[in-house]
Amino acid sequence: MKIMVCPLNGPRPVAEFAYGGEVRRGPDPDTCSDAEWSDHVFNRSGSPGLKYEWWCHIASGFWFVALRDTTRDAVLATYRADAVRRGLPPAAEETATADAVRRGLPPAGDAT
Amino acid sequence: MPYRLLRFALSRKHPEPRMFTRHDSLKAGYDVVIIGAGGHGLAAAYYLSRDHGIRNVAVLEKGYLGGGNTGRNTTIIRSNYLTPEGVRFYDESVRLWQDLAVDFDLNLFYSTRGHYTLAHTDSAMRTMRWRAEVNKHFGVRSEAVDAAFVKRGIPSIDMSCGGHAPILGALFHEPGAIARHDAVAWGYGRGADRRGVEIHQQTEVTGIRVQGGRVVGVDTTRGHIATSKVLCAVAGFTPRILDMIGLRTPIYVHPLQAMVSEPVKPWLDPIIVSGSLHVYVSQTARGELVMGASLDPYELHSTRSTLDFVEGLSSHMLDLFPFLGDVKVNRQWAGLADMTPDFAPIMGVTPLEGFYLDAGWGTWGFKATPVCGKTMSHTVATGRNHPLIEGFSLDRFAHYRLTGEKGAASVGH
Amino acid sequence: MYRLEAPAGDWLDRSRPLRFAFEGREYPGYAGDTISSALAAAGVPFLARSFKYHRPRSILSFADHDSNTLFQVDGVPNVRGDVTWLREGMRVSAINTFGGLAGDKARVLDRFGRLLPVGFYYKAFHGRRLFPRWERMFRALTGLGEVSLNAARQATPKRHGFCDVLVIGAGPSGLSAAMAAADNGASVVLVDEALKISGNGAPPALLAAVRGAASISLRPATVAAGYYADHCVALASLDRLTKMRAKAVVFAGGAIEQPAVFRNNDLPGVMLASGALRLMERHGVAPGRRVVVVAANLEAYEACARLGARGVTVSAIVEWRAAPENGPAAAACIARGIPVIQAHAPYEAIRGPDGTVAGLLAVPVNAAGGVESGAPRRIDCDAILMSVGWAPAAQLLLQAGGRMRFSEALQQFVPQELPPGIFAAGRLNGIYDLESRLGDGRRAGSAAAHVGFSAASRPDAADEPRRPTPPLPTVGFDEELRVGERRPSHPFPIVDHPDGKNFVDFDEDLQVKDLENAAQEGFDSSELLKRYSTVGMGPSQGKHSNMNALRVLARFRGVGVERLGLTTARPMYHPVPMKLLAGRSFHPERRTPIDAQHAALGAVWMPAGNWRRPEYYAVPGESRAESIEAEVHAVRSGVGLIDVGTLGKIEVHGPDAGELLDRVYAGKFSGLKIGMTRYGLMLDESGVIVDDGVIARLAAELYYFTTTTGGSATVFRELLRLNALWGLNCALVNVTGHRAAVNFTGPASRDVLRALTDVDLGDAAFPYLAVRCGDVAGVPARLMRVGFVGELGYEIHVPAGFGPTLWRALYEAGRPRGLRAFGVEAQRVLRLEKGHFIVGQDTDGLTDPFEANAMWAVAMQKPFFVGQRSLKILAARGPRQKLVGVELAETARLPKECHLIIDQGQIAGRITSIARSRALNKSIGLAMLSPELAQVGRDIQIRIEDGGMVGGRVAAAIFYDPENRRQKPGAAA
Amino acid sequence: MQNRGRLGLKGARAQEWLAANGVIAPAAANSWTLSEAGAGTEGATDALLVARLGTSEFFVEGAASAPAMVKMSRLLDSASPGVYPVTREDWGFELGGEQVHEVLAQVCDVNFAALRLDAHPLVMTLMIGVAVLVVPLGGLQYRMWCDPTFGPYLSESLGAVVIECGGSYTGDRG
Repeated sequence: MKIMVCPLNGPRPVAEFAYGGEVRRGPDPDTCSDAEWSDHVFNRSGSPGLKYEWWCHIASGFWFVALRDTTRDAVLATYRADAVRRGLPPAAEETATADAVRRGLPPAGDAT
Repeated sequence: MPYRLLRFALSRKHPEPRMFTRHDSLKAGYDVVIIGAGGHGLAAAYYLSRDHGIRNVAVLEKGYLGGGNTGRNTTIIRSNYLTPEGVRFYDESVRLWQDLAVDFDLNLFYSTRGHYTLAHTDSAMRTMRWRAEVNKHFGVRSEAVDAAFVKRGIPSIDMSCGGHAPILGALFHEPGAIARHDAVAWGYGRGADRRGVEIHQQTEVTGIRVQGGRVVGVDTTRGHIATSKVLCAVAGFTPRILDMIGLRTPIYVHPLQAMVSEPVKPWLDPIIVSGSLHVYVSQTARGELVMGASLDPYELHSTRSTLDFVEGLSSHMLDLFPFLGDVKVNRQWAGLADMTPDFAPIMGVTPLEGFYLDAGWGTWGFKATPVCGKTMSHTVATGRNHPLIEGFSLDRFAHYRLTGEKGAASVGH
Repeated sequence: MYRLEAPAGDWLDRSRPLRFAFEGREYPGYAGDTISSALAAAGVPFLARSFKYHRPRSILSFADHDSNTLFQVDGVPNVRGDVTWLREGMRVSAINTFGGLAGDKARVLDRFGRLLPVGFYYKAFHGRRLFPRWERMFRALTGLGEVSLNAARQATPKRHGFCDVLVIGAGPSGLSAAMAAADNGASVVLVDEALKISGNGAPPALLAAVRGAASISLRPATVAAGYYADHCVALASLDRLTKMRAKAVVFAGGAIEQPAVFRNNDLPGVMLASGALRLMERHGVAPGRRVVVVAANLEAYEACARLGARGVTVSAIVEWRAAPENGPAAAACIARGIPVIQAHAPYEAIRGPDGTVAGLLAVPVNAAGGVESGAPRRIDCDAILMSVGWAPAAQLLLQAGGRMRFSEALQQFVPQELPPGIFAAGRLNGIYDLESRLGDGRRAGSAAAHVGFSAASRPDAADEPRRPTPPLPTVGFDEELRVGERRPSHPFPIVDHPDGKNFVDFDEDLQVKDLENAAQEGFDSSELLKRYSTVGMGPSQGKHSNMNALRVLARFRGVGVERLGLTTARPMYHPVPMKLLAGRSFHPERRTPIDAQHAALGAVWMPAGNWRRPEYYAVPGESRAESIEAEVHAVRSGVGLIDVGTLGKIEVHGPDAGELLDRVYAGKFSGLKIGMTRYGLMLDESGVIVDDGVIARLAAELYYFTTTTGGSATVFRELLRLNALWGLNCALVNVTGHRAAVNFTGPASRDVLRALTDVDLGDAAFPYLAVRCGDVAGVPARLMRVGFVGELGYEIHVPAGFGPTLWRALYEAGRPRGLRAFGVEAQRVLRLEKGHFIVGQDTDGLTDPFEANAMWAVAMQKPFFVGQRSLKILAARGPRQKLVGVELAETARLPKECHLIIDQGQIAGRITSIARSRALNKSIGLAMLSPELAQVGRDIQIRIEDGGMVGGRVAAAIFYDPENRRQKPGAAA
Repeated sequence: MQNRGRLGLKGARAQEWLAANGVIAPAAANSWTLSEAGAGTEGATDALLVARLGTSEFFVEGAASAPAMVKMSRLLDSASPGVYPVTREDWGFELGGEQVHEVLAQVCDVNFAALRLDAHPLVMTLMIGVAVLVVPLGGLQYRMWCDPTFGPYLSESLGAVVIECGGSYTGDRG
């Protein structure tokens, strides 16, 4: 079975994880138009490619972010959840890799 | 033996003509370009040429004819939906299905077998009753039946499901049927081909040209085509096409897997679906058990197979039919499903003039093939949504007017 | 075929004779026989009928690679006779016959062959009225073995396995690969589908070394059934499935011998040479007394030598080629005086009186391989062995993402590009001579041993972003080295015949012209050809047919095979029984801490997710309805006790706890007074109601709240995600399973409870909706004064271990006041009388708070909460339905939940909950109704099953105690 | 393991709090130690097993009578800011013996045989569908815990596998 590497628990079969969908930043609800908001609520970027996604290791309740190529089902990098607040690099393999190498990963902060 | 088979015996040479003409090159332009030579695209081409007199049509297929979800689904046909728009739409489809073989002069093995959606909880039983009542209201033969009825209909089933999920009853849908999926694409393809439609396999669309807010052409791996009308019927690949014109939709893609057993002598007549156990199964005319389950749990654009799928499905199959332990799984495969937030398709006109959408088919597109051809050909020909698909238009999301099929969410494929 | 004298038959134990029955007749065999070998030895002329024409068939590959030898054995269908050990007393019969193998009535179909060309069934039988009749006939004719509907469920010990290097195939290359990997320090698992590992011509010393190696686990009778992501391979053995996770995989599955295609090449007695050798050397069964070998490669001559060694005479070799290799093997054959008829192709196998092969017609072929118009030569024989070519067993390699290309020199597909950690060796690699196969195995094995899991899977590497390792270079053998002098496969081992019956696919009874006709009809790509003709779709999945079918298609299209490409390879390699895939089938079940007490009280269970809950408690002499009514009555008149332990129970600690709740619930909780509770409504981003519960504030920085039973896991997980996303200073704890909870409710509840606790229950000290902590029956408890069922009541939460103590104490203390334990059904009636909706029953997947009349639980003025922005849009859109109360005048016919409300012939809504209320002495319900009808007092019509209409009236949703007096100070029995 | 007391705590200052109570928590995430802090009259058997779940959550198990356990459980309810008590009513098992890895291989997809025991790893994983906490004590001995409401299912299912593998099953030990 597909192996997913959890930043906390290490490599585990993907069945140990819950998929949380793509990491998405919505518009400011106070200032955006109804159209912008409904676009955020319902529309998705459904094409294959590199995507930041939420994943949760079920047994430990640990949420993290994986950069995954949804064409090959290949996980290119994983990040602790607070990386989302600190701003993830553009979802292109090179930048993601380079950037994460430079920063290293966010310090341990138990998401649970 | 029907006489028509004699011609095979009487002629030394095989008397059958090609079903599909091979076209060596694309024309400079077509009245309509249909992307995707699956059941839906070919059906639209068929009805465009037959009912609307539009024959200067190209169907573009990046792979081979019927090679997508048309050839990968588990061929279940039913109309036991939950919402009025859903029931009307699929009921029309079932009506069309029944005459299709004769229209095509091609045997589709359209076989009415009866369809049980098993209920293992009282809340599921409630949903079955809801669906049955809505179906009956529109004249569709469905009934919420009790456990005894199920046992009579499927004597071999383990009503306790191994003690894990006792069967309380079911939604019994008499018109539920299966068909030879590939033949549907071939029938529509041949019919369209004979009316002058060009089917181009191994021809991938690489871009869509837009000028002044309307479609003017299509770029392909075999050259450019001028056209003012494009129908996108590529379930599983829809977002890739929509990216070409920057049209955003709620569609996301998950794989749907299935498996088939070795042929065994027919013992299972009806189609069985269990939402709680995530199983649906029917036995084909070849004697194979065709089995499916729920969607893969995360987005993926590859048709790879997984082991946990066959493990889980086999386990649940044995809960229903414990005696199948020695029956062997012969093959597993997967298709890509366009999913939508309300489990209903996205069809009809779009904000881009001349661009028409037949998408969001989730896991239930096969049964809709004929009615999609009918309604989409009408929509493309007239430029206005066919009444039957009003409820499925893309703008329903912007207006928070989703369809209610969400309520019936289960693996009732 | 006949049994050779002892000692022939390496696997046989002639000291242990066995008896078994085939088609009702008894036969002898030996321990060490398989079903097929015993039948062959017994001289049974044919073993099966073919799928379509019901032609007699016998052994072809003797390797579980064809469907000629599927049997019904002791009630089990489609048993692979080639690879199933013979057992004493086995009852074996042929499958898919009508009236037995010999007298099979369906054999008449063979004569109608011309009427039944490829896809004939698409061309007829589809008259709308006629089809059902034809279909009945088809369904009778199709299928192979028969399922016995009374077979018992079998659980098997499925397991995970782990190794450094998995080697698939224990031939020369596989054995040397395993040895090399082990020598390089790898833990190795070596599997082979053969019942016994015999080395397939590998040096005995190598086999011995592998057997002796501590770090190699050698597993015979084990099929590598499928390759799955990240080097997980499904290994199917007789009794179990092993999910083997390897760091590297070496595919050494070798090549599958391919049949020559000529008229009647399916007659019993026509076999693959490799199969005949297996049959002879392992089981001491000679293919015949006058054997003809059809040759197009060196293996043919090696086969003759091995036949000779066991005293089987080869009466002629029909050599397809004009200029075969002159190897020592060929020389030996000539030396032994075997006539070699060169440049001749098999044209037709002649059927003898007993239906088996009696001779071969051979025709001369020209240099180009075309059939010359010379007179065919007849050679009498009782067996024809085909040795004309091979196809790689590449299915798993392809599943693993390997790419193959067609090698003209080899006339075989060979690996072109292999993914990381995947290796190929031996004949699969196009390498045929023994020394090179051993060398190739060593190369692959040591390379595999040096592959660790990629960084991707080292836990310590989790923090480094990972890139996929680039594919390894293609296999390090150049074409000529691969081939050497050998030409192992004939480029076109296919001979046309005007009368056909030259089979390409034995499973599906497909002849050359069937494939050509399919192509002519437009199915001229490999995938379309497969789908239309069904070539390769039978039980053997094209192991003998795909290659020749490609050649036929290539000739038809006038292109090279390389232009067509292979069809997609998918698991399973060999079919795998569902019992192995299912394993033990575990079904996780949850029990509340008080489960045993319910059982003791006669609980009738109902499933609730993976919990079980008492639907009601059966009391002798009471009907279900009476029991439920009595339970309801107890709550209304005295006191009742229900286990609510399945509710989700969550704690949130910390300075930002209130802020978190304000954001995830629609109501406002940061301002909630310590010691108070408040109802909470949870929405999704689109404003739809997804869950609800009661939130209690226990301390400034501690909230304790409940979720619905079904929602507990998902709600908790989503809160964890949001908390991680927002980075608030608070922590969530899921105590759902760690706390027991009951609702102790009814007018007498307070009086009874007083005796059990030192908590001041007075209205002033403990008002409605307050929460208190204290001991109850000596157990540290949290008490919440809630009114879900509309009576004075206390929800009491204690650590799980104390659940039973609490329950017993409350139960005993309450008995004098008429206490009854009540179940889910009674609770539904009670809350319905109170007009409380149940999320998921009275609401659906699209219901918003406007539609559910729940805006009182929404604090729109808050700066933010999930769903808030969408509610602003929904407010403008207006409700599409309204949740209303319904009262029914009539009591005779009670509609059911989800019966429809009909207005002017249209669906106007549905009943979501309904019950007869004894307290109110009428039938009441909730309904989702179109807004224009949703005014109190409005008459409605409800359609019930039989289509009849029942009248009702829209009512205020709160039926019982609308002023909530039961909760006011002083209210008590 | 009836006689065992269990407690849990989490929060930024949980580790300090343990230290203040004389309990040395493991330094690494997902690891465990035996702390002598609990050692009382009954000697080493009283040692506290201190597990670090993730980074800032802790799970402590020891003899219910161990002074440290008694003291901490009392103090925890009124713990200081940044220290949050976690109710632990887990169902506990011990699994051990020659066949232990065969049993584990049939119920879980973690390769326990390959764990580096010197690092005192703690494994949070799914076992036949249930979230479990597993501590390899070494010498083919494992201690594990799960949500008590899954306890009966998990112990009965494991028991069946154990017995089939030739072992013995001593019934519920929550």
